[in-house]
Amino acid sequence: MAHQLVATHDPVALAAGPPSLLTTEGLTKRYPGVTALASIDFELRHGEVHVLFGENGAGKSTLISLLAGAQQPTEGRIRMCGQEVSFQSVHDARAHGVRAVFQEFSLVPQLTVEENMFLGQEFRRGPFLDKAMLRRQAREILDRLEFELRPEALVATLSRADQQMVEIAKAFTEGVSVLILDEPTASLTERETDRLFALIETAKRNGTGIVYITHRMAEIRRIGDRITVLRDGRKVASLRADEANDDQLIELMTGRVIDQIYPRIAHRPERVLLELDRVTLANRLLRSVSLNVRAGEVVGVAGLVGSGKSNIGRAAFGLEKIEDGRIRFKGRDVTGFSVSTMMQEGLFYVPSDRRDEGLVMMRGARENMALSALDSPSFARFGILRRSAEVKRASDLAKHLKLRPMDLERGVEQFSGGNQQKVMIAKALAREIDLFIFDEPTVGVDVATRTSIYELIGKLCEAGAGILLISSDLPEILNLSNRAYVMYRGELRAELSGAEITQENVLGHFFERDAK
Amino acid sequence: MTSIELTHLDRRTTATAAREVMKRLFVGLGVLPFLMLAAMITFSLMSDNFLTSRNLINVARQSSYLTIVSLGQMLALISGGIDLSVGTTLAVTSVVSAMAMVASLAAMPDMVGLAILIGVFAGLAAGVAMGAINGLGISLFGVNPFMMTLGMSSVGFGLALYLTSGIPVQGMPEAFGAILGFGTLFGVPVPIYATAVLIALVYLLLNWTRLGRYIYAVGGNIKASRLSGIEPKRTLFKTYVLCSALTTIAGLMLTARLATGEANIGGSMPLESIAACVIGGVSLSGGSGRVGGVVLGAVFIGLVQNGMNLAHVDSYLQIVAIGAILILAVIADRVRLRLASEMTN
Amino acid sequence: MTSIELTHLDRRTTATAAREVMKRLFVGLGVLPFLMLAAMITFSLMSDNFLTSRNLINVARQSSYLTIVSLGQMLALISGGIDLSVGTTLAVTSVVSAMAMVASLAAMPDMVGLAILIGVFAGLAAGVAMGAINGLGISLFGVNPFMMTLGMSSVGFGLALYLTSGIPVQGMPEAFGAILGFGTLFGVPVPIYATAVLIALVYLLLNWTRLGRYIYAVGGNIKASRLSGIEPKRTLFKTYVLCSALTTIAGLMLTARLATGEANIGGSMPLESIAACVIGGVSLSGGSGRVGGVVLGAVFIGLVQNGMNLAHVDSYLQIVAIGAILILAVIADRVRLRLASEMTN
Amino acid sequence: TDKSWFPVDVESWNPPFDMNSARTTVQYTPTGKPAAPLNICVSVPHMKDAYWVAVDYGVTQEAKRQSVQMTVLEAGGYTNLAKQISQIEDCVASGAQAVILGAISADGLNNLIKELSSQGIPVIDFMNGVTSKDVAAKSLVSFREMGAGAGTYIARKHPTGSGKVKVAWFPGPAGAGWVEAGNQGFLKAVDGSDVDVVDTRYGDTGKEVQLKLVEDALQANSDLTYIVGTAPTAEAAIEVLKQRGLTDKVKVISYYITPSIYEGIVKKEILAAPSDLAVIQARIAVDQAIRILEDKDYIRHAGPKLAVVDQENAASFDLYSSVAPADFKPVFTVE
Ligand SMILES: Nc1ncnc2c1ncn2[C@@H]1O[C@H](COP(=O)(O)OP(=O)(O)OP(=O)(O)O)[C@@H](O)[C@H]1O
Ligand SMILES: Nc1ncnc2c1ncn2[C@@H]1O[C@H](COP(=O)(O)OP(=O)(O)OP(=O)(O)O)[C@@H](O)[C@H]1O
Ligand SMILES: [Mg+2]
Ligand SMILES: [Mg+2]
Repeated sequence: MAHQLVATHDPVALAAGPPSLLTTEGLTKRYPGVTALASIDFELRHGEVHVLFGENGAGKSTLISLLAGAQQPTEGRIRMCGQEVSFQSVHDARAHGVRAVFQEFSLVPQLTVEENMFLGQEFRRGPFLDKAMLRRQAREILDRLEFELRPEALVATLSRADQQMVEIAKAFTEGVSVLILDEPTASLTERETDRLFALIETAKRNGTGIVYITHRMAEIRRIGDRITVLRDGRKVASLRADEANDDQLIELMTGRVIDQIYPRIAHRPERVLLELDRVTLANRLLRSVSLNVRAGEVVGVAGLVGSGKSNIGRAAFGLEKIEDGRIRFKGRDVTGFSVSTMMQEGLFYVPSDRRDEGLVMMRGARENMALSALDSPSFARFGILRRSAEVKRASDLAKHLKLRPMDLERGVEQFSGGNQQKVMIAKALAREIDLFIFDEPTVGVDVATRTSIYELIGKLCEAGAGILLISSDLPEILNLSNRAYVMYRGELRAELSGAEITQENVLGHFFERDAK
Repeated sequence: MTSIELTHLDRRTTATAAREVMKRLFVGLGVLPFLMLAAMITFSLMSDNFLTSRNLINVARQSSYLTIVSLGQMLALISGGIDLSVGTTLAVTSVVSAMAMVASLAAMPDMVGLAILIGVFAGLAAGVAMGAINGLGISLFGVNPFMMTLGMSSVGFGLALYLTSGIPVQGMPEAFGAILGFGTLFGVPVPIYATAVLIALVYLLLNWTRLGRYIYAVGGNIKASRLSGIEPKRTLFKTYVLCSALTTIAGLMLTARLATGEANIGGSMPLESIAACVIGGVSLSGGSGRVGGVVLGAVFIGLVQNGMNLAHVDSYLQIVAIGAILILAVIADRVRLRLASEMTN
Repeated sequence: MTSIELTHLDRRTTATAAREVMKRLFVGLGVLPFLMLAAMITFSLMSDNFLTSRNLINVARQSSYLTIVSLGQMLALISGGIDLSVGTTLAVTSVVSAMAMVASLAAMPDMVGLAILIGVFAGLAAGVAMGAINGLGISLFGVNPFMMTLGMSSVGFGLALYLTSGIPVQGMPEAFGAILGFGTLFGVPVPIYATAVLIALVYLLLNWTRLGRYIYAVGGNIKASRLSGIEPKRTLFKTYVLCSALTTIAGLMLTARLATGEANIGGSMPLESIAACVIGGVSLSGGSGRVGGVVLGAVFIGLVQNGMNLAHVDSYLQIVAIGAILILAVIADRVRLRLASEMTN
Repeated sequence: TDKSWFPVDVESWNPPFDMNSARTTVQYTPTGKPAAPLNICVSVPHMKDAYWVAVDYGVTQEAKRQSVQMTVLEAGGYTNLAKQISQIEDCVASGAQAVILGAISADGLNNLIKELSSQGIPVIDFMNGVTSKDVAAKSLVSFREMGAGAGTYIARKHPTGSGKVKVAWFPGPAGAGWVEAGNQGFLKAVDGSDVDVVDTRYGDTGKEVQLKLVEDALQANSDLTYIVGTAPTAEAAIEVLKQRGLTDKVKVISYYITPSIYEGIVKKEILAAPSDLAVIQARIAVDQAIRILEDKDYIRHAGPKLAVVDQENAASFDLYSSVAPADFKPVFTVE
């Protein structure tokens, strides 16, 4: 049934009109144990947005890493405007005007935003760097994107979302003929997303071809011209965006039907578990924030990038120095408690940046899942590990979250982005927890997995756990939360509950009051 | 005609099959066993005395000290650090234990056993104290391990010299050396047994205890381990204490062998132990490394040195050779990894 | 009554203000200037010969060699690597240049200038060759820098010994030493000028050239820099060549000063240069470090050694002291960073 | 250099192995070629400077002359005691019948020596000296005497009452056996004279290290009369003094001799240096080994008379009793 949809595939279509901007023939990439990509024929035309869609581990990032020269194909050919090309490095690809926003960023933490933006294409006067030019260009691009970033800020000090913006800004420099975006909006909010899409439109008009990877159906509909669906490294279909509907796409992607993404969660709010009482952080990234989370409910936290969402979770978990105010958990004052004690108390924070804070990349999935639970008797007695129990628990979790590939000993770095996310969430489930704080839990997670994560959240909630859901993905907040708080510049702007939680209401609080 | 072709075919296939098998072994086992084998063959061709049980036991005993120290070094490396003070720790242990024994023997000449015990404990205390200071500096004050241990190695050496005024400490009880240094059991030297036990213990620690898991985690990603409820400071502190403890044991065994307290031993230990770890597959950026590899690495170094001595290789040449061999070992391992990534269904 | 209170108030405020200023300076300038000052004061109290222009020039000249080598080391460290072969590079340079000079002087006794030139080039060639081999091993074969340079240091040392059999190479033209070694200009020794020039060049390289930027990038995140279209292999290769080039220059200057070619010099250089870098604020995990800090670090080490010698500090004690001071320097810097992070609003 | 080195006057201690027991001067002549082929192992701390190269020259020359098989092993430095032990073990394992030992540590090898002698492998202690009573023979002038040699040379020039002179003293790397021995000898020799040692600076025998120490010593003490120390110290000192125009003011003495030191003495840049006739010591050690293995009678504890080379006797001094010829390359195996 897939083949009927493949319109772009017959040679006649190709022969007609100008040679397409970029085509691949039988592109294949093998990693130890996995064939990430199996003989993909892909076509990108001038001025189109070609969406790559597929489950976690389907091979999307691999495909674009080949197109961008980050890795070399095991087999197959790449043509640009009919000419065969072989990219030995990103350097080569850039020379052909291929520019990519990578899922795992390509930023150097020790360098500033501007230095990162033009890394590999510095401006020079004679043999020396032209720093004035650099500053001007960087400013110009940032303004065009309307990203609130200081060009001289060190990337290391930026939150993941801020870094995402730098990564995007990096791609919007001159001389781009093929623009590749791998889940650029994963941790962005509407505002930045809108700007990005506007720029993509202008790029299209200038004839730039765009490869866009996303897990968000809404985005596909907004900007997609054509869609190529990948499954297990194979191309299952290539179709026009306007003749594809969500259910069809999801079916193509997963091979099964998913009726609804967001589960109905029966909130039964009980005793207050977590309570922040006029909390101000030493670094002033939160200022007198008060909120509470009850057992048996999902509480959302929305807000623009950099509004301090994450810091709420971090503060509750004992990661941030608190200058003023109290934090109570289960009625007990836990202000200034260490992470380990908070965990023993029954609170767990799942961070937003899996690479930086979530996972030990070079260790296996099993070790990562068990790591936070090793102090519980079910995993270790008197410091001696109970490895059989550990293996069992880990494989249960892996099955539950549909880890792909189902190999617990494989280094986490060898999993696809979304599957890494699954491993990180598994960590939270490995031990007894009463209050979960999820910070951007579905960053880079495919629809199917997304659904299962939402179901999981629902189950946890209905089982009586409290859940604080910090997210930049508004629909998530709207559909899952019983109550929602909106953050603005490190302050709590509003608390909404039940029916009040609508897009308008929330967005209304996102921006400056006096702005409207 | 056809038959010939057939045999041809056969040969080719068997040949390729064999190569395939070799390749798989190479990738699976790592490069060291093969280098070891190569060295064995080369040296046994160069000298008839090499492949004698006596010499091999000899090598094993000689390597035991480096092996133990390398185990300690491995812990430091896995935790994402390094210990440049292992050499000095050896020296301090040696000096302190010797002085303590001599002193307590003078105090009570008839209680040799007790004197030895006191000496051993004094040495252990001194050595572990150095580890504890390293640990404190690194975990509490967040001093970079390289600098902390480099500084401590200087401090310790100075103290050892100061204690002995540079002159070896003599007059230790014969028994000490007789047992720990030269004793044999079923023809196998005691140090080898000791080493075997320690290897087993470190293996258990790393693979079957929480602390071991934490050491890997902290070395792999300290932020992530903090967010997993681990307290990296504690883990790091314990790591350096353990590292020094192992080194100290090596120091005691060495002292027993030398029968004197020497401030001037262990100079080459830090770099040699790190080398042993690295060619044993330990990552200098932390988070990964296996006991087996390190042991092989240490023994390999010992084996090469011994072999070159037996083969009467010029000393100057030996210096060149050992360097070259270390580099080649690492290169070979890189090749192995490439093969591994190629060898995919 | 009130007036008194007022003055009280004033005093308090001025005091706090002063403290505030100190704090800002401390955070801004880094810890070294203060340590330097402290050392200066201490030593000038302990010995009247210390704070003489003559001795300070003396210190500056003595430190110039370590400074230059540390600059090279810094490049390696920023690129995320390390160079343990700087010591051997010094030795090789010294030996080769000396032998070349002596040989060519023997060949044409009347052309001293040419002989010197030949010697210098031979030395440079030999030293840079070592760097190139390091670079190749590290970039092309992906050998870990620690092992690569450790191995090379052994190889180089062996060769240097083989060339000289450990006996100093004598009979270099007086002129060479007279200029590069002992020459002065306006009362300031030539080596100091040379060092100043090299400092300036390295500063330019790191802050105003693309290569410099790339060295930081590769050291900061090699994967990211590859994804940004940089080719890390090239950058790394260049880095190690530059590192060895700097070291070689130091080697030539040292040879000129010693007036002999020595295989036994530079033993303490690797660790000392790394120490200078680290207390100068260079990160051992790569990606960050400034020229100014490194220079201060190197001079500080030289200053402390000189000061302790002039103050007749007992040798054993010196060994202890230098270690302790290094550690304290790093701790002080940690404290500074804490202050800094507090000071961000 | 081919001219035969014997007979030479040597001192012999009786009872042996005790530096304090009575010395008698005897003429030493080696035995003839051994009947059976012999295999001897020589272990030295390192081969990184002229002193030990001279030793190597001595043992290997003698081995060639007597056509015995020989392996020379160097441990790579005075911090590698464990390595020296391993090397000797290896050497014996590869079939050496006798071991000539230049010990890294005076006591650290006693166990090994006992073990070897119990296996019937004689150990000849040369150059550095060990405290073990199990050695078969000694052929050495201890570094204590070298230090003393340098010390007495100055002390004689400045007996008590002749006016104080200041000396800066650079014994070598702290903790090394020979350094501490030399230090004791030197200090003992000068005490009770008008020589006062105003500065004692340990440091590696790298010339650049010693250079620094000398410079600092000159800064610290404006009125030095003598700089006494290792060969690299003396070589470095010459350069510094030249540059500072102090050559006539400050005298330089090395406490052992090397080719460059000898040259310095001839050029009148260095005042004097004691020689322990390293080459002769080495040759005697080899001869002792041969005699023991052939069980002929031998002098159990011999050592050449210490000679002090100064600007007067330099010309007449037989250099090759103390250093290797300039063109000599270290030999590690003699077949
Ligand atoms: N470095 C690697 N080594 C081994 N296998 C890898 C490596 N990188 C990716 N893979 C495997 O290749 C397959 C495709 O990975 P890829 O990252 O392309 O998936 P993806 O479509 O981008 O998924 P996601 O939507 O989660 O990003 C996965 O099975 C993954 O496990
Ligand atoms: N370690 C840090 N150092 C300096 N600034 C930081 C750090 N972490 C976060 N910030 C900044 O603090 C502000 C709030 O960070 P936080 O991550 O809580 O915001 P957020 O609402 O979660 O935004 P995001 O969507 O990026 O997570 C942001 O401007 C961020 O750049
Ligand atoms: Mg991906
Ligand atoms: Mg966040």
